[in-house]
Amino acid sequence: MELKNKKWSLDEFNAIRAEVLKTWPTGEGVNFEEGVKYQETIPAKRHFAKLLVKAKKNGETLTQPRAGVALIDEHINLLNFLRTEGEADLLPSTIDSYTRQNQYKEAQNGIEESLKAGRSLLNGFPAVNHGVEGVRRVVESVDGALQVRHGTPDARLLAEITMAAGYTSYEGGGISYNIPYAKSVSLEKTIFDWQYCDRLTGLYAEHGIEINREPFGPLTGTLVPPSISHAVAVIEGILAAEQGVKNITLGYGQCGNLVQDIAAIRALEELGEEYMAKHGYQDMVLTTVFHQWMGGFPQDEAKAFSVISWGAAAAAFSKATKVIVKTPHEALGIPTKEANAMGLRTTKQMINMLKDQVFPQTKELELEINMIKAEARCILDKVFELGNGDYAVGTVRAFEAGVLDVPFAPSKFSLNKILPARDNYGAVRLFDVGNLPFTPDIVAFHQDKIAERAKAEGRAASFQMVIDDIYAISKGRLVGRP
Amino acid sequence: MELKNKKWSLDEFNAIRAEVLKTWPTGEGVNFEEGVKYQETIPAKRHFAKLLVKAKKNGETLTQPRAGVALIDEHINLLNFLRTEGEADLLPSTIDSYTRQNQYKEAQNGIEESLKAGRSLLNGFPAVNHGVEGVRRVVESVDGALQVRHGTPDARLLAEITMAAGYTSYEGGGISYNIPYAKSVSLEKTIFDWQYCDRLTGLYAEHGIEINREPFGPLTGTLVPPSISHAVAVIEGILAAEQGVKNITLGYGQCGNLVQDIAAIRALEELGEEYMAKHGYQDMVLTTVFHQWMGGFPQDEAKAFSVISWGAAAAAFSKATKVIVKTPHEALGIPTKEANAMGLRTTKQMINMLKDQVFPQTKELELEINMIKAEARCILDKVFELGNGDYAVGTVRAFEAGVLDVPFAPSKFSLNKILPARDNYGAVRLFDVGNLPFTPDIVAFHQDKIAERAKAEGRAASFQMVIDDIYAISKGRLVGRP
Amino acid sequence: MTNKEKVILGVIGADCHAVGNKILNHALTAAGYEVINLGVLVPQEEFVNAAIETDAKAILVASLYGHGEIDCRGLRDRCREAGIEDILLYVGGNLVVGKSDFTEVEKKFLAMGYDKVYAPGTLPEQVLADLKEDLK
Amino acid sequence: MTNKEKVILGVIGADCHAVGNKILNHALTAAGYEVINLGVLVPQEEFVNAAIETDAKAILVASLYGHGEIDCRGLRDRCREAGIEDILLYVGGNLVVGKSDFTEVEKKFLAMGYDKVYAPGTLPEQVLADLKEDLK
Repeated sequence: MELKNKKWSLDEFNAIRAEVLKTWPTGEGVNFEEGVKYQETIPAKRHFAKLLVKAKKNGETLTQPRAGVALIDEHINLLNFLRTEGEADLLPSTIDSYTRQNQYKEAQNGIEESLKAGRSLLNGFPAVNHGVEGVRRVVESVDGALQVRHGTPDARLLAEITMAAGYTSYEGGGISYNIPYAKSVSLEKTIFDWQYCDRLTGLYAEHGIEINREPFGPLTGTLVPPSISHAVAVIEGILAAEQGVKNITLGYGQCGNLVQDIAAIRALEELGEEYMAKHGYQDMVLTTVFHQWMGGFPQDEAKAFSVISWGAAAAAFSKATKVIVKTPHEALGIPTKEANAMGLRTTKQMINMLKDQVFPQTKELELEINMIKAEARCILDKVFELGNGDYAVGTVRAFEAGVLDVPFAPSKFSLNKILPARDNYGAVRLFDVGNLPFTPDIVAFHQDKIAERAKAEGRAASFQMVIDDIYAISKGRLVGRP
Repeated sequence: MELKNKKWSLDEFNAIRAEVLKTWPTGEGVNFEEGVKYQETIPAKRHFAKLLVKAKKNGETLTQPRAGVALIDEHINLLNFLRTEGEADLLPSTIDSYTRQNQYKEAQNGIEESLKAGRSLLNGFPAVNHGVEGVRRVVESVDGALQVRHGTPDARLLAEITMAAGYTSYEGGGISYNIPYAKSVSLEKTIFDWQYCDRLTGLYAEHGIEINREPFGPLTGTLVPPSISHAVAVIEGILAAEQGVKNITLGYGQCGNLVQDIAAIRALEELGEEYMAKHGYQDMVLTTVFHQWMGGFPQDEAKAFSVISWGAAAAAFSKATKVIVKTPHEALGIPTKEANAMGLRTTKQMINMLKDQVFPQTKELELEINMIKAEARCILDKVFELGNGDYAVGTVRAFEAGVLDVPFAPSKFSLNKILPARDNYGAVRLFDVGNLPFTPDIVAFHQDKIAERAKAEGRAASFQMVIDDIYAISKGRLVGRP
Repeated sequence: MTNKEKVILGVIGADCHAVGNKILNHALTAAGYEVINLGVLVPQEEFVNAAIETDAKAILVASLYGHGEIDCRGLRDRCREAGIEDILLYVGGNLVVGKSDFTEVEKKFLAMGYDKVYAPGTLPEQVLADLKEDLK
Repeated sequence: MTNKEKVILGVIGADCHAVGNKILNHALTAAGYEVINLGVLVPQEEFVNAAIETDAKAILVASLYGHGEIDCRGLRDRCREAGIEDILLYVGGNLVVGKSDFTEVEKKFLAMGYDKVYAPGTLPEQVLADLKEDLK
């Protein structure tokens, strides 16, 4: 295997596919042609990719929760509850952590223990273990469009099973499901394995089946500057497009400063369109997803509702195509379905109250959009250069060089040299840009912003400032003041 | 009695005072000189007027609930709970509806029935019945600054008792506690009776005791265009200042469109300063209060939290000096203390998350500020003219002529000729300006805005559109689309 | 003179919430009733007197401020004493202080002699439909 | 060579939440401990092996993803078998799926042989204080 950003031949794909389908017994249940036929029967109102296209056209922001439990019937009940009681526009199946590590035996154990305990002992839905037939029971019993949401570095078998079973959207990517979700899996391997998933999606597209793909925007969800996650999102979009994916949703996790958050979604869409056009990927649809606050939440539910509402407001003003919703139990672990539905309804109310309002196009907003785009272009163009014109190769080299660097990543392949902190107005900036290939004026912009805050607080920027920022929201602030 | 906007002589005041104190037995317990001495002992941290001045200086937005129950000990517990569990910065004593109508006998009955029932059968604290001694128990047992909040057309005895008992803020005004709170009490009478309250406050000021006065901003709380409530607020501010009040908080009730709401608070402060200066009232402090959504709430608590959060966000961005907080039980009647505390904490979290953020000064915002000020000036200057240079006299004539007109007012002294509705972006406009003395370009501005919406909805503006707007928020929207 | 059926509308007691009153007035009028709208701050005797004077078929009582329990008690007796014991009595709004189980509230007000009891947030359409049914 | 006391730090099981781990690493180091940070995705045997190799005084286990109940069970036994049965075992995070009564959760994990059990949202200061006390 030689990693290249080049569409796989069908032979290459099929050779690997034979291996993939053998990695767990349920792989035998996958039949691509039959999967295509089944996908053709999914009606538009339950079709994730089509609902996104429609929402984009109408300027709507759709709501989507996270949710998944071990057993099929419970999972069906959970999702239908979120649809009816939570008024969710889009539904997920969040996959359990064992499946994410391809530990299907442990997942099986979790299923059995859950059966015994009478409650889910897994933190998600083990779709691989349930196989095509089991997963289809979900597709057929749930009144809504379904997406697989996970965090799986090697998600090939999961993709085969869930797409054949009728799922019309699949989250993840070779960078975004490695750096925040793995410790020592190489980027070469995960990018390669995700080319598989994209090629599979592309294969469905060749057969007339549009399946939505969504790189995971927020990465570590902790003070990630927009330009970094945007660079990753655009690269993963390009890698997917090269393999034939036609319906892509780029994502971003709320930072908390309203102007920066609105700017981020606008910049993300514009950067996506720009780079897709630049590299000749044109017959596709790009949409955006805004993730409500991914960092630590206040334990108090009343305060959590405020954080959720603020995320909903930013999502609505940014005109993102969809918003991923948090719950008032966020700080306390995996939420009950009731709490999940409450987060959804809080969000829906806010989106509806704001849908007719327009956030003014101000010079502050324009500046943020331009900064994010300029920074992201620095990174993207350097990645392209490092790869000698190949984003896949360039990405591996860029992470080695720290040209791409994600704060607080568990992966040893992220250099972890950059340090983010909030500026005096709560926008996320970098007080150490590490090896990011920024121009001197961009570096100066960040330094000035951090210096302004440090001066206001009468202390130097330090790791303690970062820690203060990480705990700030859960302690009821945005900026972690001393 | 001849109504004039002129400071009462002490003799005039004392003559009426003798009568006022006789209207209920507890009036005998009022001793002004002793009240002044007692007020001198109120520490700064429990002093409403001083806390407002400090908050204004620091650019903070303080939180305040509504709350009141029939019995003293229960009332004390309630307020302390809201202070500790709700983190309220300022505390209220909301007065029951019988006291508001001077039905002290019915209030006494309510106290006795509450004692029997073991729960409050009154919707507020009957301060007159409890007398100076009883009310002082509240002042001494509650760890916070206290304000009387009510809706009492004739609030003279209530003012005497609560100010002597140590309350440092008093809500109401001759217009704002008549038009939305009475049916057939004349404006001459209520303005005169509120001159008494203002003169009393002024008398305390002459003795070195600063007591905050707050005209009731939201009026009927239902689609009131900012310029109308601002005109009333400025007039009541002037009437209070003339009687010697030195610390005034002007109020506004959230309309729901963020730009209009921010503009409204800025315009309110600027108009207040402008007219106070114009008429020579200078040695005083003006602050502002933002009321979270006063209209119908969604019954669902999750959605109610969203409405509360949106009000908190608008309050924070507007930099109002304080915000009056709603509760997740709003649609269901008077809230439990727990729900009240939750509304407060939701609001506090939002204010803290936004305190470092600045809403950009855009041309849209500037336009709204200028429109509100231009409209309010049309009304204010016409009121002054109608009164031959006297705002008190002018106000009575202005309501007769519909120059001042409050939508959905129960009072027969409001002409009820204007009809408000939202424009296509959710801002409150007038589709019928009635007899408001607006210039032709202002009238055209409103007509254009309403026409834009009517066109977008494919229907003519009508009372049905107004009804749709009134129910919209409780049904999960801002604009009541067909 | 019209032959429209007449209904009495008002907000009882020391309550001055006018918005719902104005909307209901509009909706009832649009539906063809002749509405005698007493507005806000209406004592019990005023409801009864208006009903007698106009020969109304129904009294629609609203109470939004939580004192409904005290204010509404005895209205049926007063109607009986005045010789209009069969008149329809509807009541709605925030009838008690505090968030309560509506079934309990409904039971209590039905026992007081009201024919229909409405929860907070009831839309005019519901009242119109009930009125049409009950006046058949 | 330092004479600092050594502690093992890691996120157990299939869990890859790294932020708290990095903060705790920073806080423990700043407080004078030598931290052997195993990072995320750490199996039980790796905790035990690291403790034996470095002669650590404590193992600090985090579990943020709700599988704690399955992942953490048996770690004390494994320590016993490896001859380090007296080592301090702390555990914290979102230990179970769903919002639970923390007292119940604590009881369960204490019964599994952990010396300290931390609720979600515990700050590093608390852990440092306990460690200082327990290592006296």
